[in-house]
Amino acid sequence: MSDQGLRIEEVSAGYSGLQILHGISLHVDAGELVSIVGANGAGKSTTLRLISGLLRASAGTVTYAGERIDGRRPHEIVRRGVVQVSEGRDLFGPMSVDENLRLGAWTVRSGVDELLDEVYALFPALAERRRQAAQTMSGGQQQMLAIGRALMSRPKLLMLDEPSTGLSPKLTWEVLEAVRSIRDRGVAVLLVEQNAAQALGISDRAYVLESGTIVLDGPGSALAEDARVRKAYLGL
Amino acid sequence: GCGGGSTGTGDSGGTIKIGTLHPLTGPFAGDGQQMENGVKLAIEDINKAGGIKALDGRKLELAGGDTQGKPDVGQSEAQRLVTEGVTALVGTYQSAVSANVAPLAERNKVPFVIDISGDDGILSHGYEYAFRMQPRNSVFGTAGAKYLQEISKAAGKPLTKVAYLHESTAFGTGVFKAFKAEAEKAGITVDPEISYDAASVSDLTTQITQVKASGAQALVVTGYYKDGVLAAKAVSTVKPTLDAVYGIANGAFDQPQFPTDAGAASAGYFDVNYHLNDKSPEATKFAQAYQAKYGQPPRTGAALAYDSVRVIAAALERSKSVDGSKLRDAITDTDLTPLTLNDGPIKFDDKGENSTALPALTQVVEAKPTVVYPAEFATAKVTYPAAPGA
Amino acid sequence: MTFQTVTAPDAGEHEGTVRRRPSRARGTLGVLAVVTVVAATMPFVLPESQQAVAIRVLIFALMATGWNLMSGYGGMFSFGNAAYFGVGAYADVVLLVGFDVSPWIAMLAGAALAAALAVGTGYVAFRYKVRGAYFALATFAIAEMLRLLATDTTWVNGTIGYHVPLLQEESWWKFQFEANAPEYFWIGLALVVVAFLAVFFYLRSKAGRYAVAIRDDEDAAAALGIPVMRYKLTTMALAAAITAVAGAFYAQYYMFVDPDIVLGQAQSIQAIVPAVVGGVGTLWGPVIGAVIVGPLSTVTATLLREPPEALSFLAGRGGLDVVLYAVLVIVIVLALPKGLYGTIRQLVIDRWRSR
Amino acid sequence: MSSVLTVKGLSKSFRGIAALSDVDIDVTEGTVLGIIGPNGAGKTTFFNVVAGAFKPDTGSVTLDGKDITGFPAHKVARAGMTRTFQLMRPFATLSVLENVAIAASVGGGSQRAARRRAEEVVASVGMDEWADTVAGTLHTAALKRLELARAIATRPRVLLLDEVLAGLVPTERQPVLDLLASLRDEQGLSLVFVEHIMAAVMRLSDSVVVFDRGRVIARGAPAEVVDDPAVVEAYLGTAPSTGETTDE
Amino acid sequence: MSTAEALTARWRSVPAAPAVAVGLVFVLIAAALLKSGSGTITGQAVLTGLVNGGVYSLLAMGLTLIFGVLDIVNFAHGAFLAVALFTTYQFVATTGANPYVALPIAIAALFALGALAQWALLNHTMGRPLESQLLLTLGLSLLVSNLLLLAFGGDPLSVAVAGDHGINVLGAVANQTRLVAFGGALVLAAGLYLLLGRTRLGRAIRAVAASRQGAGLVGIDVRKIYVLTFGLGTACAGAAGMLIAPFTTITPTAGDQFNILAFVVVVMGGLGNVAGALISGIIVGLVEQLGGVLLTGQSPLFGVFLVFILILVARPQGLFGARQ
Ligand SMILES: Nc1ncnc2c1ncn2[C@@H]1O[C@H](COP(=O)(O)OP(=O)(O)OP(=O)(O)O)[C@@H](O)[C@H]1O
Ligand SMILES: Nc1ncnc2c1ncn2[C@@H]1O[C@H](COP(=O)(O)OP(=O)(O)OP(=O)(O)O)[C@@H](O)[C@H]1O
Ligand SMILES: [Mg+2]
Ligand SMILES: [Mg+2]
Repeated sequence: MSDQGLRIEEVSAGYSGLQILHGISLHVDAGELVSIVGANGAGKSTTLRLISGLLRASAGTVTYAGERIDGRRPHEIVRRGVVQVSEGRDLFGPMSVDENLRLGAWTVRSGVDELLDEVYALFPALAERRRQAAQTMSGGQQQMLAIGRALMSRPKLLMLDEPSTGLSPKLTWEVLEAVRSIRDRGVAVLLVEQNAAQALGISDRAYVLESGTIVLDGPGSALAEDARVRKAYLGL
Repeated sequence: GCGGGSTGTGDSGGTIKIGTLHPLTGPFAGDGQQMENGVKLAIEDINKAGGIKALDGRKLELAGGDTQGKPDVGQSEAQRLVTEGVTALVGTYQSAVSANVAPLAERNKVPFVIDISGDDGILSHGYEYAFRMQPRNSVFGTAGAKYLQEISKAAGKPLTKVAYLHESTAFGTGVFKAFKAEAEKAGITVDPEISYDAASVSDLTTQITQVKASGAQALVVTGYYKDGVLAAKAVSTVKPTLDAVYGIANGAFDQPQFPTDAGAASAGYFDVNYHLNDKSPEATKFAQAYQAKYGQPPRTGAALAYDSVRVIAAALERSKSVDGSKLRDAITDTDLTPLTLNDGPIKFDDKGENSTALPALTQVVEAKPTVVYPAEFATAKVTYPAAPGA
Repeated sequence: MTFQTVTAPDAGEHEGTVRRRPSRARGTLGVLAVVTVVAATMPFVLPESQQAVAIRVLIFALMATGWNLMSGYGGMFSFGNAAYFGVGAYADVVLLVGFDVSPWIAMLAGAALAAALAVGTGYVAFRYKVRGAYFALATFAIAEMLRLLATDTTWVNGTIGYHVPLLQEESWWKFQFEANAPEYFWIGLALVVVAFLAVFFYLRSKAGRYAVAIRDDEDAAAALGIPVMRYKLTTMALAAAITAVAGAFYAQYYMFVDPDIVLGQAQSIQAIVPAVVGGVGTLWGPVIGAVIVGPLSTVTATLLREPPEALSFLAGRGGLDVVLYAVLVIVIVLALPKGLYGTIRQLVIDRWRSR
Repeated sequence: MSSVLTVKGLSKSFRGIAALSDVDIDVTEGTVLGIIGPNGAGKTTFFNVVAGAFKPDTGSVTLDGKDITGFPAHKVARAGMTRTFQLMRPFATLSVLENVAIAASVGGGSQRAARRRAEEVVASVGMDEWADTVAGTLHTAALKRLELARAIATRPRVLLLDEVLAGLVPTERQPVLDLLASLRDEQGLSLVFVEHIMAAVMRLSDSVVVFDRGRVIARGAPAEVVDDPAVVEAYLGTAPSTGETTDE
Repeated sequence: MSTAEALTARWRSVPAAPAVAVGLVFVLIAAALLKSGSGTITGQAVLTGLVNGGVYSLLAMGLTLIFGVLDIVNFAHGAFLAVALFTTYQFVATTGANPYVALPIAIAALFALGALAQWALLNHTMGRPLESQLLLTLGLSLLVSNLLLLAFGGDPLSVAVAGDHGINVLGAVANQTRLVAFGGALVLAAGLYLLLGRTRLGRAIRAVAASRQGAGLVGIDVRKIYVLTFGLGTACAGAAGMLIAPFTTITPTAGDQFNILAFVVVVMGGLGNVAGALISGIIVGLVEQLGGVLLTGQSPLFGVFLVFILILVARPQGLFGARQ
């Protein structure tokens, strides 16, 4: 069961001689929605970048479906079904919505049109703007496009880095709803969110990251009740 | 300051270093390497013949420098060679480089024999240590005008109007001005004058069309190899009606590979240039030795470099000293028959110019540039008119 | 209105940051003094045949310092510093040969002229938002236009150029000494030191700090009230002046100036190479880079003047030394991502940090 | 009370598409104006035009009775209005203190004085421990504070804040809100801030303006505005609430 | 982001730029007519300008691709051109065949060379500032041209196309070989345009140009695309080299003279814009020739640089570049 999913063991990593993550371990099983919460600068994005191959671990192992993926380059990891929506979104700015989405299906050779229809069904706002260049869209639409693009590769594990930042309350809802429905289709999700309360509310399990170390983990609802978490991250 | 003056004299034993400065890399590497080979060959020949006899048979040794065709590099290399104790310098091909090396030689009191560099200005500063083997640009221009007028007259088709195409730096402009002055004296109008930038030019069709439209009877061209070939190709494309295409100090029209590169249309092209004396047995011997050693025929540049070393060696025999000022004095007394066409033995005037340097007129005959004028050096007859492509 | 310091559930949080010590002026100036004194002995230490190389190092250092100020600190990537270099060189010879002005005064005039040129062209470029690669190529085009202009202008002797007339005796006022005299080296060294100090103090001044801020983020700087245009131009002007001084020194040392030599693209490239090799955006980078790049071509040429046995079939074919030079340049770029000084400094910082 | 910033009939379009049309806004001295609106409504564009990054197509901007319409960015800042950026834009190679010192020195005065003021401001935003840290390596929360510190250091009369809270975990938001309140209450600064975190908008704003498609669709006291059906429809949404929409 | 941007840019927002350019060319033609007083000369200048401009475009297209996608100012492009010239020469010298037979060989050889350079050298400097790659390509250019010097010597060489002759085009003449090169430029431009716009590889290239990280995150092997793009750009130099070989003097430094003009063309056309490179190349060719008629004695390049600066002032992002 667990060797179907993602498993990080004792991983350390950082930037040019500066260690950020200190031997963290976590796992995401197939079909699970798992969140990572933590203060700004705790290393949440660093963890995701590490999994998606944008950053190399200095120690420890990352395995997916029983296979080592640390040290692999991003496109190889995407081919295994592990796809990240990054904090900066990394859209293809001058290209149209349609082209962005089709590029999302780079590793998928058949059934692209059906996938496209699915994504447009999920985000009708995108369907209205098929021809619009990504860079001329507003923040929220760009966020939807980034998620849609990731879905185009039929991910088995989707990683989202702060998908709701900068979105209007209405869109925040829509995005988190979408995340939940993605999980409901059997895609595992690893979610990083500032809105810890909301994130924990929809998560199966969650980890708390502090200064590059995992200090707590458990079911989302249980953590949401945890006094320390409530004080430190929910502002309660 | 310190030092400077004590160098160059060397000690009494060991070899005598001859410093060379040529563009061994960069766009002019082909010519530079030929000239370097000429120096090597000369040193070999002199050493084989027993070195400098007046100095107990001391041998010559080459101290090579690569100017890369850049004046400042040339000067740094010259400075290095001088401080390494060379007795004399030979070089440099490009006028700007020679102009940069000449004052350095002057300040260090090291004789500098310029094999090739045509710009009149180089020796106009009263330098005492610089000498030049080749005819300078104005000599080319004047001789060019004279020869052209003479051969056209002799053929019964005297010229009244010629077009002039030249590259736009001091070289092309200098030759052009001298030509124009002389031509106008002989009643020839020079019009149009068209200049181009040799470094960037990639086509001369428009310019040749201007020549065609002008109704000039002959086209005179001064430039380098690449643009010379471009001019020839443009002439064969545009087909202007001309009695002659006539190079002066042209880098292409007298070159052995020019007929190959420019094609059949190059037949009959003239060029006024320095040239190996094909009638001299020494020159023939030199050409054979060069061919044997380096696998290609020598260009005149190689012969000028060869002769430059001979000039220095002969002066060493006379000065019996490697001291710069004594050697310099000895060089002023040079009296040496060169491998190139000359109006008698090499003699330097008070400016250091080779006063007997004589441009020859070549014409492409049977796909080979051949000396056709002045008559005493000619190995073939002048064909005039020689309409291009005819 | 003070924040309680938040974020920190436990200590050790600041481990995850890069710290920057306020740079200590005394340290840098002390090092500079020592380096200068050591360098000043070079004329006595170096073999005479290497003096020309030493001068080349100084000229490289000046040019690279100017380029580095503009491109490294100012973020305005220039590919046309030959323009300023040439203006400096031409101002020198035109005033000296044409009007018998002392080269020292001509040097100042050239610096002023180059600064004016920089301000003029910079104003137009920035006014019309020419940036990045477009700006680099625009500077290049301006340098080329100056070269072509000089080539075609008989007033500055066209392609013939200028000779600095030889004097009978040495003269400080006329900036002429015996060939290979140590004075050339010392004057060059002094100019490098002055340029270094100029950059050093400029960077510590308000204007210099604004310039660096503008490089990092122009819009953010403007939003704080910094007149972006003014400080970009100030930086360019100072860089141009330094480059022009290099040009004037070049003219006095080599005694010959023509359009291709001082305004050609080779000079623009020569301004960049030492800075990149030494470390862009660092004070010492250009100087260290010049010390490496200056002798490099001479070293390779000497090494291969007599090709080794295995390569003797190449004898008489030029180019091997340049091949080696090129390989070395490539290796340096690959091995030292931030230039020599930048890379070493990075290593030191990393070590210091990991303690 | 007098108005410190008055914007009249402001319009701006990009390639024929209107990002702002005919916007009127008035900021009373010493108060906080909140701007909300859907993504792409034109909020950032409004800041860009008012603060001089773009020139308006039509309309006027008056600061403290002075017409600053079309002023370039640095003149707007010198006139007393400073903005922050939605995406943080530090001087990445400089330390936090240097970043702030540069801002502090803009008005004039010696570098030493600027540095002293920078130290004060850095301390006031709770960043003194980070003073020597290179800004390019800071994380989101620190960058947001730096952005704020730099703006404060210029001694503005009006601050334009673009989503200073976005990306901050809830615990980090509180001190920033406290600071903003104290700027208004203790220093009499006027603030205009764009924010999607409604709890903050409700808490801090004296009045609120709602943008949609480049137009102002509602304005008034915070409580009135959030009940406006048009605002709910366009911005707040009526998604099934788990009660946690607005944290705290 | 420029290649993608350029190709995706909405054309209706750009018509002012070509209009200005075309207007400029017409003014120049009129001036040349007045100055020379001869329709033949002006006609010849226009034809030569067009045809030469095609050559500049040929080179610039490869450069603009590399510049637009990889952000590399490739100074070795001229040296690569020289490699193509020598490849053609060597092929003709050994087989005696028609030089055009060497076209696929030159393209393949240069593709391999470019791909190798990117894979072995430049890939290791990606993400570093502009000057790093600039210096690397500068070193590469020195290396390549001096290796050629070692191998072939510095003497000029040539290849001839049998029966090359002038062809009359409305009273002006141009050599067959030059017209073929011009045609080659058009074909190459069309080919690149289709490749970038219509193929899977082209989409990947544009994606990498738009966002490297984004491309990696959708599963594109970014480094492979770098290698392919550099290879493609260099293959353009291969095609260019073969096509111009019949009318160029072949030396190790033969490419250098085109380098700078090619950069001017690239920037004028907008970084990464293939169609822009084609049109700008032709404008540069025309300005050079007409300028030569207008400013006799002046270097025609002066006019080219002047026009370049004017265009930058009017459109800082190049004639056909999209605004940032
Ligand atoms: N490129 C970088 N170079 C140096 N340090 C970095 C770099 N990127 C991030 N850091 C540092 O690494 C630490 C962790 O950053 P990370 O982005 O993983 O945090 P996070 O938990 O995602 O926080 P948030 O996104 O809320 O800022 C921070 O202290 C940050 O300053
Ligand atoms: N430089 C520009 N060029 C073209 N369109 C632009 C430009 N800047 C903004 N826009 C467009 O103007 C509209 C308003 O954008 P703006 O950034 O002001 O929205 P916003 O209200 O700040 O949204 P968000 O809450 O997502 O930040 C958007 O449709 C955007 O695409
Ligand atoms: Mg993060
Ligand atoms: Mg916004």
